[in-house]
Amino acid sequence: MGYGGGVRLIVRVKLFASYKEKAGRADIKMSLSDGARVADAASELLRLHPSITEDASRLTIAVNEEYQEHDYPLSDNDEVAFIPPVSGG
Amino acid sequence: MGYGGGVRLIVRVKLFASYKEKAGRADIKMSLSDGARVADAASELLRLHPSITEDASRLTIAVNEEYQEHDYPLSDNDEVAFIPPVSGG
Amino acid sequence: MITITNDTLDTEVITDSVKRDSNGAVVIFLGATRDSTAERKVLRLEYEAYRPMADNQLARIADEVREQWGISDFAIAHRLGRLEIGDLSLVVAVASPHRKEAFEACAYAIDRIKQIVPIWKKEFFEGGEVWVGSQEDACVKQDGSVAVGGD
Amino acid sequence: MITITNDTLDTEVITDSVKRDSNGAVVIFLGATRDSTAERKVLRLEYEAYRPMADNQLARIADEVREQWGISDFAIAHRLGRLEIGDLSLVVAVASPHRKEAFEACAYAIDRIKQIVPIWKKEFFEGGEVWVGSQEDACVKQDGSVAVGGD
Repeated sequence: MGYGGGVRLIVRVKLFASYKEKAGRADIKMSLSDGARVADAASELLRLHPSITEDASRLTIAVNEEYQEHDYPLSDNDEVAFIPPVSGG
Repeated sequence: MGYGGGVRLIVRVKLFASYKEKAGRADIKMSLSDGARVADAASELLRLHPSITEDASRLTIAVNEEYQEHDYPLSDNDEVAFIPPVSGG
Repeated sequence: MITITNDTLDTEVITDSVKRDSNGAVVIFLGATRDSTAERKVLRLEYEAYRPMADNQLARIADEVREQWGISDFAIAHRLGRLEIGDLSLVVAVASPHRKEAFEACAYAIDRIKQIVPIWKKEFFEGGEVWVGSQEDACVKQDGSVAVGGD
Repeated sequence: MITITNDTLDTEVITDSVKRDSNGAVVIFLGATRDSTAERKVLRLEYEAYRPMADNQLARIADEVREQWGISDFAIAHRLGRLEIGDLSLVVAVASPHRKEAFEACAYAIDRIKQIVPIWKKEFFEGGEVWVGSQEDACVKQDGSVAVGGD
Protein backbone atom coordinates (compact mmCIF):
# COMPACT_ATOMS: atom_id res chain seq x y z
CA MET A 1 0.00 0.00 0.00
CA GLY A 2 2.57 2.55 -1.06
CA TYR A 3 5.42 1.77 1.31
CA GLY A 4 8.70 1.59 -0.59
CA GLY A 5 9.38 -2.13 -1.15
CA GLY A 6 5.75 -2.95 -0.33
CA VAL A 7 4.18 -4.11 2.90
CA ARG A 8 5.36 -7.60 3.89
CA LEU A 9 3.63 -10.16 6.03
CA ILE A 10 5.31 -12.84 8.05
CA VAL A 11 3.80 -16.31 8.37
CA ARG A 12 4.94 -19.14 10.61
CA VAL A 13 5.50 -22.15 8.38
CA LYS A 14 5.39 -25.62 9.92
CA LEU A 15 6.75 -28.76 8.27
CA PHE A 16 6.12 -32.37 9.20
CA ALA A 17 7.26 -35.91 8.46
CA SER A 18 8.86 -36.24 5.01
CA TYR A 19 8.72 -32.47 4.33
CA LYS A 20 10.45 -31.73 7.62
CA GLU A 21 13.18 -34.25 6.90
CA LYS A 22 13.75 -32.97 3.37
CA ALA A 23 13.90 -29.35 4.49
CA GLY A 24 16.01 -30.29 7.47
CA ARG A 25 13.86 -28.13 9.72
CA ALA A 26 10.35 -27.99 11.22
CA ASP A 27 9.75 -24.22 11.37
CA ILE A 28 10.34 -21.35 9.00
CA LYS A 29 9.55 -17.66 9.42
CA MET A 30 8.46 -16.80 5.88
CA SER A 31 8.17 -13.26 4.56
CA LEU A 32 5.56 -12.73 1.83
CA SER A 33 4.18 -9.74 -0.07
CA ASP A 34 1.05 -8.09 1.22
CA GLY A 35 -1.98 -9.83 -0.29
CA ALA A 36 -0.16 -13.15 -0.48
CA ARG A 37 -2.26 -16.30 -0.69
CA VAL A 38 -1.61 -19.90 0.22
CA ALA A 39 -0.26 -20.54 -3.29
CA ASP A 40 2.42 -17.92 -2.75
CA ALA A 41 3.61 -19.56 0.45
CA ALA A 42 3.73 -22.90 -1.39
CA SER A 43 5.87 -21.45 -4.20
CA GLU A 44 8.19 -19.80 -1.70
CA LEU A 45 8.60 -23.07 0.20
CA LEU A 46 9.64 -24.92 -2.96
CA ARG A 47 12.01 -22.11 -3.88
CA LEU A 48 13.69 -22.54 -0.48
CA HIS A 49 13.47 -26.36 -0.46
CA PRO A 50 12.94 -27.69 -3.98
CA SER A 51 13.46 -31.30 -2.91
CA ILE A 52 10.16 -31.34 -0.97
CA THR A 53 8.12 -31.95 -4.10
CA GLU A 54 7.90 -30.84 -7.72
CA ASP A 55 4.43 -29.39 -8.02
CA ALA A 56 3.51 -26.60 -5.59
CA SER A 57 -0.12 -26.71 -6.74
CA ARG A 58 -0.54 -30.19 -5.24
CA LEU A 59 0.59 -29.30 -1.74
CA THR A 60 -2.02 -29.64 1.00
CA ILE A 61 -1.98 -26.71 3.38
CA ALA A 62 -3.64 -25.79 6.66
CA VAL A 63 -3.82 -22.19 7.85
CA ASN A 64 -4.24 -21.82 11.59
CA GLU A 65 -5.04 -25.55 11.79
CA GLU A 66 -7.81 -25.60 9.17
CA TYR A 67 -7.37 -26.97 5.66
CA GLN A 68 -7.54 -24.16 3.08
CA GLU A 69 -7.54 -23.87 -0.70
CA HIS A 70 -4.61 -22.32 -2.52
CA ASP A 71 -6.47 -19.05 -3.16
CA TYR A 72 -7.03 -18.48 0.55
CA PRO A 73 -5.60 -15.08 1.59
CA LEU A 74 -2.95 -15.04 4.29
CA SER A 75 -2.66 -12.62 7.20
CA ASP A 76 0.33 -11.55 9.24
CA ASN A 77 1.35 -14.13 11.82
CA ASP A 78 -0.75 -16.94 10.31
CA GLU A 79 0.43 -20.47 11.02
CA VAL A 80 0.85 -22.16 7.62
CA ALA A 81 1.28 -25.90 7.87
CA PHE A 82 2.35 -28.04 4.92
CA ILE A 83 0.62 -31.40 5.31
CA PRO A 84 2.28 -34.40 3.62
CA PRO A 85 -0.05 -37.23 2.55
CA VAL A 86 -1.45 -38.43 5.88
CA SER A 87 -0.96 -42.03 7.00
CA GLY A 88 -2.54 -42.34 10.43
CA GLY A 89 -4.55 -45.32 11.53
CA MET B 1 -43.44 -104.52 5.22
CA GLY B 2 -46.15 -106.98 5.95
CA TYR B 3 -46.05 -107.12 9.75
CA GLY B 4 -49.56 -106.81 11.13
CA GLY B 5 -49.90 -103.16 12.17
CA GLY B 6 -46.90 -102.30 9.99
CA VAL B 7 -43.29 -101.72 11.01
CA ARG B 8 -42.91 -98.73 13.33
CA LEU B 9 -39.87 -96.55 13.91
CA ILE B 10 -39.10 -94.63 17.04
CA VAL B 11 -37.52 -91.19 16.90
CA ARG B 12 -36.23 -89.12 19.80
CA VAL B 13 -37.95 -85.73 19.58
CA LYS B 14 -36.31 -82.72 21.23
CA LEU B 15 -38.11 -79.47 22.02
CA PHE B 16 -36.59 -76.11 22.97
CA ALA B 17 -37.50 -72.66 24.20
CA SER B 18 -41.11 -71.72 23.42
CA TYR B 19 -41.95 -75.17 22.01
CA LYS B 20 -40.65 -76.84 25.13
CA GLU B 21 -42.68 -74.57 27.38
CA LYS B 22 -45.86 -75.02 25.36
CA ALA B 23 -45.50 -78.79 25.29
CA GLY B 24 -44.49 -78.86 28.94
CA ARG B 25 -41.62 -81.19 28.12
CA ALA B 26 -38.27 -81.29 26.36
CA ASP B 27 -38.18 -84.90 25.10
CA ILE B 28 -40.68 -87.20 23.43
CA LYS B 29 -40.26 -90.76 22.20
CA MET B 30 -42.34 -90.63 19.04
CA SER B 31 -43.57 -93.70 17.18
CA LEU B 32 -44.02 -93.28 13.43
CA SER B 33 -44.92 -95.58 10.52
CA ASP B 34 -42.10 -97.12 8.55
CA GLY B 35 -41.10 -94.76 5.74
CA ALA B 36 -42.07 -91.72 7.77
CA ARG B 37 -40.52 -88.40 6.80
CA VAL B 38 -39.82 -85.19 8.71
CA ALA B 39 -43.30 -83.92 7.76
CA ASP B 40 -44.90 -86.88 9.50
CA ALA B 41 -43.04 -86.14 12.73
CA ALA B 42 -44.15 -82.52 12.50
CA SER B 43 -47.80 -83.50 12.06
CA GLU B 44 -47.61 -85.93 14.94
CA LEU B 45 -46.05 -83.27 17.18
CA LEU B 46 -48.91 -80.85 16.49
CA ARG B 47 -51.45 -83.60 17.08
CA LEU B 48 -49.90 -84.20 20.52
CA HIS B 49 -49.31 -80.50 21.26
CA PRO B 50 -51.49 -78.32 19.03
CA SER B 51 -50.61 -75.14 20.92
CA ILE B 52 -47.03 -75.19 19.60
CA THR B 53 -48.03 -73.65 16.30
CA GLU B 54 -50.78 -73.87 13.66
CA ASP B 55 -48.93 -74.79 10.52
CA ALA B 56 -46.79 -77.95 10.62
CA SER B 57 -45.33 -77.15 7.20
CA ARG B 58 -43.55 -74.11 8.60
CA LEU B 59 -41.70 -75.90 11.37
CA THR B 60 -37.90 -75.92 11.15
CA ILE B 61 -36.43 -79.31 11.94
CA ALA B 62 -32.99 -80.79 12.45
CA VAL B 63 -32.36 -84.52 12.20
CA ASN B 64 -29.28 -85.72 14.06
CA GLU B 65 -28.23 -82.09 14.45
CA GLU B 66 -28.43 -81.12 10.78
CA TYR B 67 -31.23 -79.01 9.31
CA GLN B 68 -33.38 -81.09 6.94
CA GLU B 69 -36.28 -80.49 4.58
CA HIS B 70 -39.74 -81.88 5.32
CA ASP B 71 -39.39 -84.69 2.76
CA TYR B 72 -36.26 -86.04 4.46
CA PRO B 73 -36.77 -89.73 5.37
CA LEU B 74 -36.44 -90.69 9.02
CA SER B 75 -34.69 -93.73 10.42
CA ASP B 76 -35.15 -95.58 13.66
CA ASN B 77 -33.57 -93.83 16.65
CA ASP B 78 -33.05 -90.51 14.77
CA GLU B 79 -32.89 -87.41 16.93
CA VAL B 80 -35.55 -85.04 15.58
CA ALA B 81 -35.23 -81.50 16.96
CA PHE B 82 -37.91 -78.87 16.46
CA ILE B 83 -36.13 -75.53 16.18
CA PRO B 84 -38.16 -72.44 17.13
CA PRO B 85 -37.13 -69.19 15.39
CA VAL B 86 -33.59 -68.65 16.64
CA SER B 87 -32.65 -65.48 18.53
CA GLY B 88 -29.02 -65.83 19.51
CA GLY B 89 -26.56 -62.99 19.35
CA MET C 1 -11.74 -70.31 19.18
CA ILE C 2 -15.41 -71.27 19.34
CA THR C 3 -17.02 -71.15 22.78
CA ILE C 4 -20.49 -71.55 24.21
CA THR C 5 -20.45 -71.02 27.94
CA ASN C 6 -22.41 -70.11 31.04
CA ASP C 7 -19.48 -68.02 32.28
CA THR C 8 -18.88 -64.30 31.82
CA LEU C 9 -17.29 -63.60 28.43
CA ASP C 10 -13.74 -62.25 28.63
CA THR C 11 -13.25 -59.90 25.68
CA GLU C 12 -9.51 -59.67 26.20
CA VAL C 13 -8.92 -63.42 26.09
CA ILE C 14 -11.10 -63.77 23.00
CA THR C 15 -9.37 -60.85 21.25
CA ASP C 16 -5.91 -62.12 22.12
CA SER C 17 -6.79 -65.46 20.50
CA VAL C 18 -6.94 -63.79 17.05
CA LYS C 19 -3.97 -61.42 17.28
CA ARG C 20 -0.91 -62.14 15.16
CA ASP C 21 1.99 -60.04 13.94
CA SER C 22 0.80 -60.33 10.34
CA ASN C 23 -2.64 -58.90 11.20
CA GLY C 24 -2.95 -55.13 11.00
CA ALA C 25 -6.67 -55.08 11.77
CA VAL C 26 -8.83 -56.59 14.46
CA VAL C 27 -12.59 -56.02 14.46
CA ILE C 28 -14.46 -56.98 17.59
CA PHE C 29 -18.20 -57.08 18.11
CA LEU C 30 -19.72 -57.10 21.57
CA GLY C 31 -23.39 -57.93 21.93
CA ALA C 32 -24.74 -56.72 25.26
CA THR C 33 -28.06 -57.09 27.05
CA ARG C 34 -29.99 -53.86 26.47
CA ASP C 35 -32.26 -52.36 29.09
CA SER C 36 -35.15 -51.95 26.66
CA THR C 37 -36.60 -53.06 23.35
CA ALA C 38 -38.88 -51.03 21.10
CA GLU C 39 -41.80 -52.07 23.24
CA ARG C 40 -40.68 -52.21 26.84
CA LYS C 41 -38.13 -52.10 29.61
CA VAL C 42 -36.16 -55.33 29.93
CA LEU C 43 -35.15 -56.68 33.35
CA ARG C 44 -32.91 -59.57 32.33
CA LEU C 45 -32.42 -62.26 29.70
CA GLU C 46 -32.01 -65.98 29.54
CA TYR C 47 -30.27 -67.86 26.73
CA GLU C 48 -30.75 -71.52 25.87
CA ALA C 49 -28.95 -73.59 23.21
CA TYR C 50 -29.34 -76.91 21.45
CA ARG C 51 -25.95 -78.48 21.96
CA PRO C 52 -23.77 -79.68 20.41
CA MET C 53 -25.63 -78.58 17.28
CA ALA C 54 -25.10 -74.91 18.23
CA ASP C 55 -21.36 -75.52 18.57
CA ASN C 56 -21.28 -77.26 15.20
CA GLN C 57 -23.15 -74.39 13.53
CA LEU C 58 -20.67 -71.87 14.95
CA ALA C 59 -17.82 -73.99 13.60
CA ARG C 60 -19.59 -73.97 10.24
CA ILE C 61 -19.65 -70.17 10.29
CA ALA C 62 -15.92 -70.18 10.99
CA ASP C 63 -15.48 -72.43 7.95
CA GLU C 64 -17.54 -70.06 5.81
CA VAL C 65 -15.40 -67.11 6.91
CA ARG C 66 -12.25 -69.05 6.06
CA GLU C 67 -13.61 -69.95 2.62
CA GLN C 68 -14.94 -66.49 1.77
CA TRP C 69 -12.18 -64.26 3.15
CA GLY C 70 -9.27 -66.60 3.78
CA ILE C 71 -9.46 -65.59 7.43
CA SER C 72 -8.69 -68.13 10.12
CA ASP C 73 -7.93 -65.72 12.97
CA PHE C 74 -11.52 -65.79 14.06
CA ALA C 75 -13.29 -66.28 17.39
CA ILE C 76 -16.87 -66.50 18.57
CA ALA C 77 -18.02 -66.78 22.15
CA HIS C 78 -21.71 -67.02 23.05
CA ARG C 79 -23.02 -66.85 26.59
CA LEU C 80 -25.88 -69.00 27.90
CA GLY C 81 -28.01 -68.88 31.03
CA ARG C 82 -29.18 -65.87 32.96
CA LEU C 83 -27.82 -62.45 31.88
CA GLU C 84 -28.30 -59.12 33.60
CA ILE C 85 -28.51 -55.78 31.78
CA GLY C 86 -25.11 -54.82 30.37
CA ASP C 87 -23.79 -58.39 30.38
CA LEU C 88 -22.16 -59.58 27.16
CA SER C 89 -24.06 -62.30 25.31
CA LEU C 90 -21.83 -62.47 22.24
CA VAL C 91 -18.26 -61.63 21.33
CA VAL C 92 -16.99 -62.01 17.76
CA ALA C 93 -13.35 -61.17 16.99
CA VAL C 94 -11.83 -61.21 13.51
CA ALA C 95 -8.26 -60.33 12.59
CA SER C 96 -6.78 -59.94 9.13
CA PRO C 97 -3.96 -58.08 7.43
CA HIS C 98 -6.36 -55.34 6.24
CA ARG C 99 -9.50 -53.92 7.80
CA LYS C 100 -12.01 -54.30 5.00
CA GLU C 101 -12.03 -58.08 5.20
CA ALA C 102 -12.18 -58.06 9.00
CA PHE C 103 -15.23 -55.75 9.00
CA GLU C 104 -17.03 -57.78 6.35
CA ALA C 105 -16.32 -61.12 8.00
CA CYS C 106 -17.36 -59.89 11.45
CA ALA C 107 -20.69 -58.49 10.23
CA TYR C 108 -21.29 -61.64 8.18
CA ALA C 109 -20.65 -63.92 11.15
CA ILE C 110 -23.20 -62.09 13.29
CA ASP C 111 -25.82 -62.27 10.55
CA ARG C 112 -25.20 -66.01 10.26
CA ILE C 113 -25.36 -66.54 14.02
CA LYS C 114 -28.81 -64.98 13.96
CA GLN C 115 -29.85 -67.27 11.07
CA ILE C 116 -28.51 -70.77 11.63
CA VAL C 117 -27.41 -71.26 15.25
CA PRO C 118 -29.98 -72.93 17.51
CA ILE C 119 -29.82 -70.48 20.42
CA TRP C 120 -32.83 -68.77 21.93
CA LYS C 121 -33.22 -65.66 24.03
CA LYS C 122 -35.98 -65.06 26.53
CA GLU C 123 -36.68 -61.52 27.67
CA PHE C 124 -37.99 -60.91 31.15
CA PHE C 125 -39.81 -57.65 31.70
CA GLU C 126 -42.30 -56.14 34.12
CA GLY C 127 -45.29 -58.47 34.12
CA GLY C 128 -44.10 -61.14 31.77
CA GLU C 129 -41.55 -62.88 29.62
CA VAL C 130 -41.22 -63.78 25.97
CA TRP C 131 -39.05 -65.98 23.79
CA VAL C 132 -37.63 -63.60 21.24
CA GLY C 133 -38.02 -64.61 17.60
CA SER C 134 -41.50 -65.97 18.17
CA GLN C 135 -43.21 -62.85 19.42
CA GLU C 136 -46.64 -64.24 18.65
CA ASP C 137 -46.06 -66.45 21.69
CA ALA C 138 -45.75 -63.48 24.05
CA CYS C 139 -47.27 -64.39 27.34
CA VAL C 140 -47.92 -61.28 29.36
CA LYS C 141 -50.10 -61.83 32.37
CA GLN C 142 -52.20 -58.82 33.25
CA ASP C 143 -51.84 -59.41 36.97
CA GLY C 144 -48.10 -58.88 36.73
CA SER C 145 -47.14 -62.43 37.59
CA VAL C 146 -44.50 -64.07 35.48
CA ALA C 147 -45.77 -66.52 32.91
CA VAL C 148 -43.94 -69.82 33.01
CA GLY C 149 -44.70 -71.02 29.51
CA GLY C 150 -47.11 -73.84 28.75
CA ASP C 151 -50.44 -73.12 27.11
CA MET D 1 -13.31 -39.83 24.41
CA ILE D 2 -10.73 -38.55 21.93
CA THR D 3 -7.11 -39.30 22.79
CA ILE D 4 -3.76 -38.88 21.10
CA THR D 5 -1.01 -40.26 23.27
CA ASN D 6 2.49 -41.65 23.45
CA ASP D 7 1.32 -44.28 25.93
CA THR D 8 0.18 -47.83 25.24
CA LEU D 9 -3.49 -47.89 24.22
CA ASP D 10 -5.77 -49.63 26.71
CA THR D 11 -8.57 -51.27 24.76
CA GLU D 12 -10.61 -52.02 27.85
CA VAL D 13 -10.65 -48.45 29.12
CA ILE D 14 -11.57 -47.14 25.67
CA THR D 15 -14.32 -49.73 25.23
CA ASP D 16 -15.75 -49.09 28.68
CA SER D 17 -16.05 -45.41 27.82
CA VAL D 18 -18.76 -46.17 25.22
CA LYS D 19 -20.74 -48.84 27.08
CA ARG D 20 -24.23 -47.98 28.28
CA ASP D 21 -27.28 -50.04 29.24
CA SER D 22 -29.20 -48.79 26.21
CA ASN D 23 -26.50 -49.98 23.81
CA GLY D 24 -26.87 -53.52 22.54
CA ALA D 25 -23.91 -53.36 20.18
CA VAL D 26 -20.30 -52.29 20.54
CA VAL D 27 -17.97 -52.44 17.53
CA ILE D 28 -14.27 -52.03 18.22
CA PHE D 29 -11.48 -51.65 15.74
CA LEU D 30 -7.87 -52.26 16.68
CA GLY D 31 -5.16 -51.15 14.30
CA ALA D 32 -1.89 -52.94 15.01
CA THR D 33 1.61 -52.64 13.67
CA ARG D 34 2.07 -55.39 11.08
CA ASP D 35 5.34 -57.19 10.58
CA SER D 36 5.27 -56.70 6.83
CA THR D 37 3.81 -54.72 3.97
CA ALA D 38 3.34 -55.89 0.40
CA GLU D 39 6.98 -55.05 -0.28
CA ARG D 40 9.00 -55.89 2.79
CA LYS D 41 9.46 -56.94 6.39
CA VAL D 42 8.80 -54.12 8.85
CA LEU D 43 10.89 -53.73 12.00
CA ARG D 44 9.01 -50.95 13.77
CA LEU D 45 6.99 -47.80 13.18
CA GLU D 46 7.03 -44.22 14.30
CA TYR D 47 4.01 -41.92 14.33
CA GLU D 48 4.08 -38.14 14.33
CA ALA D 49 1.13 -35.73 14.55
CA TYR D 50 0.42 -32.06 13.97
CA ARG D 51 -1.20 -31.06 17.23
CA PRO D 52 -3.63 -29.76 18.24
CA MET D 53 -4.94 -29.89 14.66
CA ALA D 54 -4.97 -33.70 14.77
CA ASP D 55 -7.04 -33.62 17.98
CA ASN D 56 -9.46 -31.15 16.39
CA GLN D 57 -9.84 -33.31 13.29
CA LEU D 58 -10.63 -36.35 15.43
CA ALA D 59 -13.25 -34.29 17.27
CA ARG D 60 -14.68 -33.33 13.89
CA ILE D 61 -15.02 -37.01 12.97
CA ALA D 62 -16.89 -37.58 16.25
CA ASP D 63 -19.23 -34.73 15.26
CA GLU D 64 -19.80 -36.28 11.84
CA VAL D 65 -20.66 -39.62 13.44
CA ARG D 66 -23.10 -37.89 15.78
CA GLU D 67 -24.76 -36.08 12.86
CA GLN D 68 -24.94 -39.06 10.52
CA TRP D 69 -25.90 -41.84 12.93
CA GLY D 70 -27.02 -40.06 16.09
CA ILE D 71 -24.23 -41.88 17.92
CA SER D 72 -22.40 -40.13 20.74
CA ASP D 73 -20.99 -43.22 22.45
CA PHE D 74 -17.86 -43.01 20.40
CA ALA D 75 -14.15 -43.13 21.20
CA ILE D 76 -10.93 -42.80 19.23
CA ALA D 77 -7.44 -43.26 20.61
CA HIS D 78 -4.36 -42.83 18.42
CA ARG D 79 -0.86 -43.68 19.52
CA LEU D 80 2.21 -41.60 18.65
CA GLY D 81 5.94 -42.22 18.91
CA ARG D 82 7.81 -45.46 18.48
CA LEU D 83 5.74 -48.65 18.05
CA GLU D 84 6.97 -52.20 17.92
CA ILE D 85 5.37 -54.98 15.86
CA GLY D 86 2.00 -55.94 17.37
CA ASP D 87 1.56 -52.65 19.24
CA LEU D 88 -1.79 -50.92 18.80
CA SER D 89 -1.66 -47.65 16.86
CA LEU D 90 -5.40 -47.01 16.75
CA VAL D 91 -8.49 -48.01 18.71
CA VAL D 92 -11.98 -46.94 17.61
CA ALA D 93 -14.98 -47.97 19.71
CA VAL D 94 -18.60 -47.28 18.76
CA ALA D 95 -21.68 -48.30 20.71
CA SER D 96 -25.30 -48.04 19.64
CA PRO D 97 -28.61 -49.74 20.31
CA HIS D 98 -28.27 -51.84 17.13
CA ARG D 99 -25.23 -53.22 15.37
CA LYS D 100 -25.71 -51.90 11.83
CA GLU D 101 -25.12 -48.30 12.85
CA ALA D 102 -22.15 -49.20 15.02
CA PHE D 103 -20.45 -51.10 12.17
CA GLU D 104 -21.08 -48.32 9.67
CA ALA D 105 -19.92 -45.55 11.99
CA CYS D 106 -16.77 -47.44 13.00
CA ALA D 107 -15.72 -48.14 9.40
CA TYR D 108 -16.54 -44.55 8.44
CA ALA D 109 -14.43 -43.11 11.26
CA ILE D 110 -11.37 -45.11 10.20
CA ASP D 111 -11.77 -44.00 6.58
CA ARG D 112 -11.95 -40.38 7.75
CA ILE D 113 -8.92 -40.75 10.03
CA LYS D 114 -6.94 -41.85 7.00
CA GLN D 115 -8.23 -38.85 5.01
CA ILE D 116 -8.26 -35.77 7.20
CA VAL D 117 -6.17 -36.26 10.34
CA PRO D 118 -2.60 -34.92 10.16
CA ILE D 119 -0.78 -37.96 11.49
CA TRP D 120 2.09 -39.65 9.69
CA LYS D 121 3.60 -43.08 9.95
CA LYS D 122 7.19 -43.96 9.23
CA GLU D 123 8.11 -47.57 8.54
CA PHE D 124 11.53 -48.82 9.51
CA PHE D 125 12.74 -51.90 7.68
CA GLU D 126 16.00 -53.64 6.90
CA GLY D 127 18.16 -51.07 5.18
CA GLY D 128 15.91 -48.05 5.30
CA GLU D 129 12.86 -46.18 6.36
CA VAL D 130 9.97 -44.48 4.60
CA TRP D 131 7.18 -42.09 5.46
CA VAL D 132 4.05 -43.94 4.41
CA GLY D 133 1.62 -42.07 2.17
CA SER D 134 4.44 -40.51 0.18
CA GLN D 135 6.12 -43.64 -1.11
CA GLU D 136 7.84 -41.71 -3.88
CA ASP D 137 10.03 -40.35 -1.10
CA ALA D 138 11.27 -43.79 -0.10
CA CYS D 139 14.82 -43.52 0.99
CA VAL D 140 16.39 -46.96 0.97
CA LYS D 141 20.12 -46.91 1.25
CA GLN D 142 21.81 -49.77 -0.50
CA ASP D 143 24.51 -50.09 2.14
CA GLY D 144 21.92 -50.98 4.74
CA SER D 145 22.33 -47.86 6.84
CA VAL D 146 19.21 -46.07 7.99
CA ALA D 147 18.31 -43.00 6.03
CA VAL D 148 17.65 -40.00 8.24
CA GLY D 149 15.63 -37.90 5.86
CA GLY D 150 16.93 -34.78 4.27
CA ASP D 151 17.63 -34.65 0.58
